[in-house]
Amino acid sequence: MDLTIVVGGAAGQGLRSIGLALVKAGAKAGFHVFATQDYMSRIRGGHNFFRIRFSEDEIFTTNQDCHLVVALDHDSVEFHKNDLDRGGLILCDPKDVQANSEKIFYVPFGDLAIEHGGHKIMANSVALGAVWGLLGGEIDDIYSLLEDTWETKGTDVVEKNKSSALAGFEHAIKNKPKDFELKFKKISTTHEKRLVVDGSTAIGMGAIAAGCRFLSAYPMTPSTGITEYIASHQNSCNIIVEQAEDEIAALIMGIGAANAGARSLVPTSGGGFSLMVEGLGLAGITETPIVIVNMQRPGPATGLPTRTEQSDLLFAIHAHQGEFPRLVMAPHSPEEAFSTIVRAFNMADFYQIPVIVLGDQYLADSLKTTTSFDFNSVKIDRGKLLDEEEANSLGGDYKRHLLTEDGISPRVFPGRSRAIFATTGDEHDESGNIIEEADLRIAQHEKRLKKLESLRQNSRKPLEYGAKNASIALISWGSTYGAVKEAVDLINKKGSIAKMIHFIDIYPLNPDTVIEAIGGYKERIAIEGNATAQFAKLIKSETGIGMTKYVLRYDGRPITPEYIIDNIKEGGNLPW
Amino acid sequence: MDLTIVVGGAAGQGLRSIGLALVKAGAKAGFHVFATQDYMSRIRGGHNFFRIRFSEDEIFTTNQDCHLVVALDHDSVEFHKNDLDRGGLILCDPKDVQANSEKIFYVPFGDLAIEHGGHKIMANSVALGAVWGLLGGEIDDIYSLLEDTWETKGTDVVEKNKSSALAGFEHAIKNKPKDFELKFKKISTTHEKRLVVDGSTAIGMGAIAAGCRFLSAYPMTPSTGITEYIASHQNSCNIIVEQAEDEIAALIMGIGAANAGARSLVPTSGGGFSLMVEGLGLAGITETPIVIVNMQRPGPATGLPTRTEQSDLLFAIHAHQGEFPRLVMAPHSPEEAFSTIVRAFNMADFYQIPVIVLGDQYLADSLKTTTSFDFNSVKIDRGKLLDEEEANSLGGDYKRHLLTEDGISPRVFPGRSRAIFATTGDEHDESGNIIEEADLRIAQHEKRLKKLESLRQNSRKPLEYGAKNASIALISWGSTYGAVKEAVDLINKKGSIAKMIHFIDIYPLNPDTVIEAIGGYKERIAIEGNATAQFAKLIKSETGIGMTKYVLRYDGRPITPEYIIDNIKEGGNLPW
Amino acid sequence: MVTVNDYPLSETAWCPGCGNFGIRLALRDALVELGLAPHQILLVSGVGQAAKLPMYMSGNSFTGLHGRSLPAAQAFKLVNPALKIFVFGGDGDGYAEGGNHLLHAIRRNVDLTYIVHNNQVFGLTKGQASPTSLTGYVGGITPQGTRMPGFNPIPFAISMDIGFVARSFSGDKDHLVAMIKAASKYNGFALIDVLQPCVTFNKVNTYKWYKDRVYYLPDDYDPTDKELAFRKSQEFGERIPLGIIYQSNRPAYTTAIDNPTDDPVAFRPHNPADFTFLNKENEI
Amino acid sequence: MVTVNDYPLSETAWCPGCGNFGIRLALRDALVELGLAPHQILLVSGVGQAAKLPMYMSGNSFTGLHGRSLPAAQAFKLVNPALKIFVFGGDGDGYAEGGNHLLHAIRRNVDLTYIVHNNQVFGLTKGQASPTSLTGYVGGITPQGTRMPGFNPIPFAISMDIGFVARSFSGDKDHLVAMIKAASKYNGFALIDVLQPCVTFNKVNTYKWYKDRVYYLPDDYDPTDKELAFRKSQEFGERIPLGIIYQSNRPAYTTAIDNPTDDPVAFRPHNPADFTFLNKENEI
Ligand SMILES: Cc1ncc(C[n+]2csc(CCOP(=O)(O)OP(=O)(O)O)c2C)c(N)n1
Ligand SMILES: Cc1ncc(C[n+]2csc(CCOP(=O)(O)OP(=O)(O)O)c2C)c(N)n1
Ligand code: SF4
Ligand code: SF4
Ligand SMILES: [Mg+2]
Ligand SMILES: [Mg+2]
Repeated sequence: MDLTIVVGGAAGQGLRSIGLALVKAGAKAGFHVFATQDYMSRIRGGHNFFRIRFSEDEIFTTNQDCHLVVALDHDSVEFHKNDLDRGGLILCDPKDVQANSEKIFYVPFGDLAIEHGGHKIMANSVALGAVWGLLGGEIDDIYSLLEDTWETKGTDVVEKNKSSALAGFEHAIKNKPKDFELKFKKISTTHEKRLVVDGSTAIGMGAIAAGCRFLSAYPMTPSTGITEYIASHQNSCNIIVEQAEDEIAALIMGIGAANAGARSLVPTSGGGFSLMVEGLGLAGITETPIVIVNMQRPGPATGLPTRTEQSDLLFAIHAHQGEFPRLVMAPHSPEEAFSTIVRAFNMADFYQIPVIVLGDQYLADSLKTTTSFDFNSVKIDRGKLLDEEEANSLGGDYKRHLLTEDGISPRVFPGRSRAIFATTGDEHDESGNIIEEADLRIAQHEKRLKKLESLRQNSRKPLEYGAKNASIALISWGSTYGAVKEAVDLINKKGSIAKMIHFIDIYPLNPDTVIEAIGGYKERIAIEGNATAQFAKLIKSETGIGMTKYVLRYDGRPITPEYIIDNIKEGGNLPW
Repeated sequence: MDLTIVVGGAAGQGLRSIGLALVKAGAKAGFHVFATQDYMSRIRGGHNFFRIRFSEDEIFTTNQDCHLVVALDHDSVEFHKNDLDRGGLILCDPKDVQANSEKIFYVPFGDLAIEHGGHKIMANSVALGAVWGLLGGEIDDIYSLLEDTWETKGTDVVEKNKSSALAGFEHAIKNKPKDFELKFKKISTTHEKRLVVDGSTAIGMGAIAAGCRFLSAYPMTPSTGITEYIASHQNSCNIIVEQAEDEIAALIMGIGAANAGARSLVPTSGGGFSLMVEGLGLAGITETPIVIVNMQRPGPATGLPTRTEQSDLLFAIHAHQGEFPRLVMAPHSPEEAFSTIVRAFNMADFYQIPVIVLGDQYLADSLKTTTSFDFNSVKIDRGKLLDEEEANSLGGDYKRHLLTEDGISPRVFPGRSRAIFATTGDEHDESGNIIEEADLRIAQHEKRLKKLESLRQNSRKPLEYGAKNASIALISWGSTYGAVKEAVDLINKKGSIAKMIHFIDIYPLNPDTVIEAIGGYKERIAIEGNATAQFAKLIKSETGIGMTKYVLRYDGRPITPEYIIDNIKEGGNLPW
Repeated sequence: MVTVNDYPLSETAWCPGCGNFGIRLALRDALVELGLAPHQILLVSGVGQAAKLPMYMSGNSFTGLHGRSLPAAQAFKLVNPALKIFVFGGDGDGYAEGGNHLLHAIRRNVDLTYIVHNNQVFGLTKGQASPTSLTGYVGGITPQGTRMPGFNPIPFAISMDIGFVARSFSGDKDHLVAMIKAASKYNGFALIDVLQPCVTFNKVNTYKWYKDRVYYLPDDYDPTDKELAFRKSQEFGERIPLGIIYQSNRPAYTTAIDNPTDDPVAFRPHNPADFTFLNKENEI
Repeated sequence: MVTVNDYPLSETAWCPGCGNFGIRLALRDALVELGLAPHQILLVSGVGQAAKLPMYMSGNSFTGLHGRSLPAAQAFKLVNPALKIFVFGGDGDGYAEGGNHLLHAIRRNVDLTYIVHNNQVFGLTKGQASPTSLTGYVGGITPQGTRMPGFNPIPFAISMDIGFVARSFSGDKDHLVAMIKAASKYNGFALIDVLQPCVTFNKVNTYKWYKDRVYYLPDDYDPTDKELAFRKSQEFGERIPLGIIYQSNRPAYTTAIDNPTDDPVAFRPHNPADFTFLNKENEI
């Protein structure tokens, strides 16, 4: 069973509620669910949609299938009717949509809502019931979902929603076309509790688990979800959340808070990250541990604000004048995002460096079912800290940038002991005084860069998936994971020749591991959500190994398994 | 004849005047002169120095020799006494400096000044004369120089300076140690007029030649010289110079002016460039021709503000979210800077892209003798412009981002015709309306990126110098040119095995040309003023070809021929 | 003659009922009354709902980055003083991200009309508090309400002796037309802070909220009296005055070089050979 | 007890005679009189001659980027309210590059003392005009003189109802000590604009120029009278008033969470397992 429902409509028509309800209903029915959101940069009108995929197996990607469309307006019919798989249907209210197609299945959402729920607002529940009826689902899943959702509003609201859903459910069963064949097979749910989360929420939860104590941000799509999630939990989770006047201030605030002793998180998107470039280097030279999350969207400039892309990779690696160590990671799913953020905080503290986590709109907004996050096994490593006694005994002799074997100096937090903390964005000596002498400069510069080598050694190996003795490697990073994985499956159905090699730790790469992982294939295909194959360039600059083919996407839409299959064509060089 | 004089002292002691006078005197005597300035980030005190090299051949670099030191304070003696070549001397005033060394040659600068010039302020001329006397130069060169310098102050001032110089000159001849052997051989000057200019001035002159009409900047060492040069010529050269409130404004102003129709220049240094990153992408997506000059200094952050480094290369190439075409160039001498800036403006207009010129403190502040700049042969290419008639006939149908074969759309300037100009930092259609459709996005994105391929094809080949059938390639870019050239000579003295391959056009590289240029050598040695061999990384990412050795410098001081020779050691990989 | 037909209104992505529609209409009428044709004007904006206005109007336009409209607009004007420039943006664009540029644009006093669509909220990013949101305003990042006072741009502008500053309301087209015309006629930097209901996100500062509070400055109000203006400008509570609050008529900024409208520096012919004289200064 | 011996004066890179020396001395004396030891304070600064001050003093210090001292300082204070924070920078640092942060720091009102060394010039970069340079000031980028009015931070601050704003003069240590102490005692954001001669570059606004003009606000001056303060604050010509010009005593900014001095949020113990409850919200 692998089934996709699209809910389409204008911004402001409440399609998010229907979408979310369907996701949860699918989860209740025991499926693995994956749902993406496609929305325009406007608040009302336009055409937005939710794509919800139910599967018996765990899935990490949307795909190109489309079995049912819930169309809230006429545009949605037009937009999606050609995507429909054979046998699929478009559900709509005859009062909203007049379309001429045998695929249309009318359900009077509004009228049934008024009749059974007392108000048009219940139309969402009617639609939900109708979908369930069509697919042969169990109304109990819907009931349980509606109870969860409306519990706090009182039993009357719950009951009205239930009646409405039942009306839609029964309408669908009664009227569904004879030849409609799609069918549910409810999966017996495991006892383990599961979650439905999107990437933004998972990142927020990860940051809280990691002991984040300060977040500063200026709103920017698609990173705002992270900020708002944490803001709404600031009291229960001991996090100070500050809305900054601009992104420059946001990062500098984070750097201040981090030097004061608080684990600090700064979420943003590419344009905001651009404004943070100067601050990034300040974190670099002051050896400040800080986590920046850049949720990518298509650039340059304002670009396509609500869409997805993977085009900030080389920028994230090279942002800022001069040279200093940093770590760049790119998780690909909510569960991976949760643990990546924890690791980001630990690595930031261990190495006393800025860590950049690259997500994107696709990761931020895609909902996925997952097992509950395991807060118990989260380990906190705050790195080299002097305890109060050690710090007091040093007093004015404490050296923030002490030269050490591994390049890492013990930290103190100003005002927490008698140790005197001093650092600066100028080149400095061990004590944090501004210097200009060549030898002192070299010593501190090498101290910092030394960490790069250690970071390289500790770089996580890529994930591998697919055929044992494959000759084709699909090389990917970040949010394309699920699509690449399924593409590998599709290829291997016709002969076991393909393997996914997927990177989470992006920079610094360990050339030896990379060569080991990708060196042995006849075909190396870069799969990236950008136009210039940025990760492929990075690999080549580190290993000399080039790709033989490229599957790139840069129209702001996520890469799907089918997109990969369709685009694996001949051709070595990039067109530019 | 290859002779180096160091003038050392505290900031504020007027060592720049003496240094400049010596440079000009050397030029008057017919030598090729190259002079560097080493100064601290402070206004008074500390230790600064001027290194002036006279040579019979044209030179593009400082080196490690030191034949005479003019020490204005005690520190200067300490700093430079060990650098002195055998037979060298330290000139100083016994009232300023009491040192115990047989290398000291006392000249009572102050007393002679008071006696012969009537005021201590004439001490500079005494020093000048003394140096000339020691070296066996002709006093006429000094006289002619003093006449040029003080002409506007009246004959009395000129005469007093002359008498002072003569006093120093005669004192030196009379008292110079018997065994002092250094000697001048005045070169018969050619009839061609020559200039003494530093990189900043040359860039400024180039911009004026190119028809720059707008400059906006926020002061930042070492880029301020360019801004101040142009500011002081704004009236005679028709250039509006605006001091912006910050670097963000500086670049955005430049973008505004450029879209209005003015050739625009934005000089800055790394930290300021960091703040311009967001604006850079705005130029990218709006296809705005603009020239940004980034005069590099050691980073990260404030780093070493008054020193030199080549560490913004990969940053300049990858700055900003998303992807768009740009051109990065790095001239290495005043004469090359003059023509590079002209080319930068022409390329910016031709491709309608931002062009980044990478200089550094070494280029900015080093003075060099050169033939006069040839303004007559400067060619202006403003690219595709509609004339008023064409523009008027289009009116509201004019499309700023018209799709064309070569990706370049004809420009109009708002308000200069009846054509309506519209552009935006959002993704747009041909007319400059915000769009979100995948196909329109792809069309504009590919239109822009197409230029990258053309830029690649037009990328200038590297300069080559050295032995014909060399087995060792020294690969360099930017301001290290002169040092690498002389290092090649030094190597080839012992056997013709080395060649310099020096790049001015840095990005985008043409892989074919690069492979052709560097592919055939047994040893490939990267020579760079940074710690991570950034240009070597770029070459590897474009061609797969790695280096076999690295000579890197990152202490803020310029690379010299001797530094290269001393550091060519075994070892393939970088330490980080 | 310029007529409303020169300014057809195109479809927008704004919410039905949004205060931005009123600003657009007023702008159109003001432009027509000023006799300015689309090719004579330049509309500059940043990013936000307000900043989309140039997309929905005729006329030359440059829609740049969030918060960065003013530096671009000033430079356009400096190099081509013949352009009539109007700048648009939201309260987030102008007073948060763009604060430093506003400060210095007021000081610089380049001849522009800057219209801030002040809906006291970040509209396009879905309802976070903006600098002008009043204390306690609940937005996505401030679920317990903002803890800062709302920024009032008028005393701010007066404190720097702005040449012209007015407040208007998108719900009163005639008033807004009058303000735009007056601002445009002032030769210098003119700021109009326009109260603009965001019907989707700002449920506090609604049409009614504004209507209940706004009043017109009386005819005998003297906008050149700075202290009076400073006092008046601080009213932003139970009562909110509309009109030209302060007018110092400071002379407009000009560059250090003569740059007349009919011979802008940017368009003077250029012959590189003319600059050979520069060699002289550095000759030996 | 804290004594001057806790604050030895180290060698500086300032020019002999620079006004910065006076500020350093006054700061030292104020800290001693306030009984603050070096480990209790945090000196935050940007980049410039003024911003080097923390290098030449004892005490915790964070010397960041040009123009970016305030966001760092505010965050330090928010996560560890026990720190006594003093922020330093030049007029370029604070009023040019850092203008937006100052604007919003005044609104936010985090408890800090911000001392601007106002020498009306960019010192470290060798004499370009700064925002506070008066019209006509000749600097490297403005060889024909700046064409903007000098920025006056005091009315600017008052216009946003700052909690505390004073003007002092580096040539009068006692006055400056008194101002620093008063600013430090005010629980909120306090700005002191200190007139500081740059003997090397600013040949207009010299010691004498300032001495000829400054005078002390009389004892009966009421700094809580906003309109009076606004009027006084604009004097910057023949006469320049020194003292606390305006004091609104607005309550200091605090975060939305309880964050007492003795139990700062930043240092509370953390056990990841305590947050398992977050799963609940997203469970099915
Ligand atoms: C550098 C940058 N930061 C953030 C954003 C996201 N952003 C777009 S519009 C906006 C604020 C919108 O508020 P306002 O300026 O008041 O305009 P409104 O939508 O309310 O008219 C923000 C934060 C951006 N585009 N660029
Ligand atoms: C982003 C950035 N831009 C520019 C500079 C160069 N810079 C250093 S200090 C300074 C201005 C100095 O003036 P001010 O802040 O008034 O301090 P002062 O030296 O006069 O005390 C500038 C422009 C910098 N360090 N960083
Ligand atoms: S969100 Fe608010 S400001 Fe934006 S269009 Fe809708 S009503 Fe207008
Ligand atoms: S340049 Fe001016 S501000 Fe800087 S140290 Fe010298 S006198 Fe002081
Ligand atoms: Mg707004
Ligand atoms: Mg200053």
